Amino acid sequence: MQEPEEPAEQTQVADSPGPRDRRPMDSLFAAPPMVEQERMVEAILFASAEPVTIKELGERMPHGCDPAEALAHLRKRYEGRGVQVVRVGDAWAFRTAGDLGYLMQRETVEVRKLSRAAVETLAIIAYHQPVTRAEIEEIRGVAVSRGTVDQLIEMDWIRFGRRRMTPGRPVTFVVTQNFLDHFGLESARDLPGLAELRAAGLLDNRPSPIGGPNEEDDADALEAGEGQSELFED
Amino acid sequence: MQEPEEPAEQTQVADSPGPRDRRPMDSLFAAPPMVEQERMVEAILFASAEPVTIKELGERMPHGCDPAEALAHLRKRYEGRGVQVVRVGDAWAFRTAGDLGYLMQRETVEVRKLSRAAVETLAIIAYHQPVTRAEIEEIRGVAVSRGTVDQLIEMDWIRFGRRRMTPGRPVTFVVTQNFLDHFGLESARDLPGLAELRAAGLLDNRPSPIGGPNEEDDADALEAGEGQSELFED
Amino acid sequence: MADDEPELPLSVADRVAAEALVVDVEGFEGPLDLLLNMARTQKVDLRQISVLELARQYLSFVEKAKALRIELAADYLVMAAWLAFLKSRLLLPPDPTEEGPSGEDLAAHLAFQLERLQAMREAAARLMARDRLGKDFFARGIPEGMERVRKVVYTATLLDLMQGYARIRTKDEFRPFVMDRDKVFTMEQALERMRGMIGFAGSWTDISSYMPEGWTEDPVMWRSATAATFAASLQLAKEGRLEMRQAATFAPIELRQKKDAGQGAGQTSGGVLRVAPEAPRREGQD
Repeated sequence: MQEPEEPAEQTQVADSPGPRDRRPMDSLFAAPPMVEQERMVEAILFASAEPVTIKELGERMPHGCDPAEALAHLRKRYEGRGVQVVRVGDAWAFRTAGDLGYLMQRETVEVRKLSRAAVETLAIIAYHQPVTRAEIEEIRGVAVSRGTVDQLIEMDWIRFGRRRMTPGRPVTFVVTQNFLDHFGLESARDLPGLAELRAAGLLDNRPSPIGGPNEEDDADALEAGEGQSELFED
Repeated sequence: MQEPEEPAEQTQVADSPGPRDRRPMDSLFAAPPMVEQERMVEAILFASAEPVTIKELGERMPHGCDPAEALAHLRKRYEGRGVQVVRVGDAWAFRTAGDLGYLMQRETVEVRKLSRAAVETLAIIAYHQPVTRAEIEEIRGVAVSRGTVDQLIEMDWIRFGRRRMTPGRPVTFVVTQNFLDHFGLESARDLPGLAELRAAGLLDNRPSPIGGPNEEDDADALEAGEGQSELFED
Repeated sequence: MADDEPELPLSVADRVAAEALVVDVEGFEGPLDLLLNMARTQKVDLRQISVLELARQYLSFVEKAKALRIELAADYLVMAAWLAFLKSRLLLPPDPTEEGPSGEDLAAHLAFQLERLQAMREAAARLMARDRLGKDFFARGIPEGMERVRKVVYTATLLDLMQGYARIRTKDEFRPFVMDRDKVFTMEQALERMRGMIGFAGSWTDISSYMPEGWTEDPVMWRSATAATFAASLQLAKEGRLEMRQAATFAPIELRQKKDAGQGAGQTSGGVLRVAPEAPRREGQD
């Protein structure tokens, strides 16, 4: 019985060329033609159930490729087709066209029904992100249960964002790429009615004039004014 | 990422009309245009967790559709694309185009030191080329495993030289240009002799009890000089 | 129940609503939720609701709940107190000497909170009504996962190569470094050897005749054997087994068995060591 860490000799596989060897282009040569790059992006996006970022595409494609341009071509090619190239945050994925959902009953994934508290909390996080727990509670006027947040995190719809630079450095919540994917949103900017809500001032975290029922949140609320606007900075 | 959401509980979402309600065509009406049928097949094949038969396609598409024809169109459309509509048994599925398979592989490169057996074999070939396997074994005093030679060939550090014009016409090994490049040598003749190694402090300076390995080495070098010239002929 | 509210005549619908509230207090997610629900009964844009009216509604709700001995959570009561305060602010003419926000400011903020909560609920509903992944649109059913290919790259340096070659060509000398013991004659070995031989040394003999065979050619071995033999001699002299003498500096050292040796430890002091006073140990050192 030999140790598995036996010398290189035996372990070396000699009978199949490494995958790289089949790669048609070498980095020394010019990048593949755009049509070919488009095929590559097509293959990669098709293969993955998860959205893939431009960066990831670039890492997987031969050197010198322009995944962004190839993607733009691909997107155009699939316009109006049964599957679409959709943007999910800063990533891309193939998804079936929304109007054909009725054909896919068999594939329907049953989504756990969320409680009203969870749905509202999710919406508040999406529209006000990054948002602290205290801010969520101020908006809903009721304490947010631990279970609600846990459930949303577990579903990978929300995650922790940066800490707020206010006393106590409270943690903030933001929505995830998976959230965008699930709801077919290109970005959090595309949330339905976001512009109207902002125009109506309903996304402002207006500080309560002293003595409001939620005074403990004032500190946060003041600073939170930036709210969703932060989203547009980065 | 759908998996985590699907847990038991009471599930089915209630907040939108049942999928059937959105079915645009009723069996009473004419079948959708072929382009539309093609979209349907595209979406179904894409979303299905396993290959789909024509029969299943027919069952899922509106009444009056011709899934076989739609599939034929779709196949044609994907010809030469990054993904292909392929037949799996009597069913159909999307698959990555064969030539792009390498994109689906993520390589983890692990750098390992060449085994001692391989280093020694390589060294003998470099110093004595062209050299037969029997000669290598004689010099090393142990049998040379097939794996070692294969490994060195695969690394493109050695290759077959001319056959020796002796009984059995044994094949010889020589080092490659790639070998010279890797080790930064102009030619195999530039390999230092033992005396030089010792002078450079690269070897233990202990005197040898039996004879001088140095002289022996020089003799080799002399004899090898002529052998190695073969390297540059072809 | 609603009829003991003379100053605020309620419509039938309002009364039904109010009753429903009392019965169904558990169904509300806190005071703000309840207030929002009450505000809706005003059937106006939330921006135009009468906060005063709302405060009255809420306070009467709390009164009724108390009358019905329904336990209200603390925050319902905190809200009631705050609304009572707000109501007084709104009803009394503003006192110019008083600090702090006016009743109108407070009322406006409450209206804002209600409007915002309402907006978030609508947004949530719109969100949940969107086409959703796995329900209305779908990801690839047979994802082709990334295959992990482990590629091992072997490497060697020129030094490895040369050392490898040297290893073969100098197979006999090339070995891992260990302390060389084969040219060392230990004192234990010397003692053992001399214990066996000393019994036969009746007369003075040169110490060199006790040197082990084969250890006199190689200078390294010779040095080691000499030192060990000399040290062993000293040990035996100390034990009273032999006598040593040296005629002069650098003169040969001679040994002989001590006559009454072998009588055990009691004799230790009987050992005789006669040496020249100056540097006797030179012999052994070298």
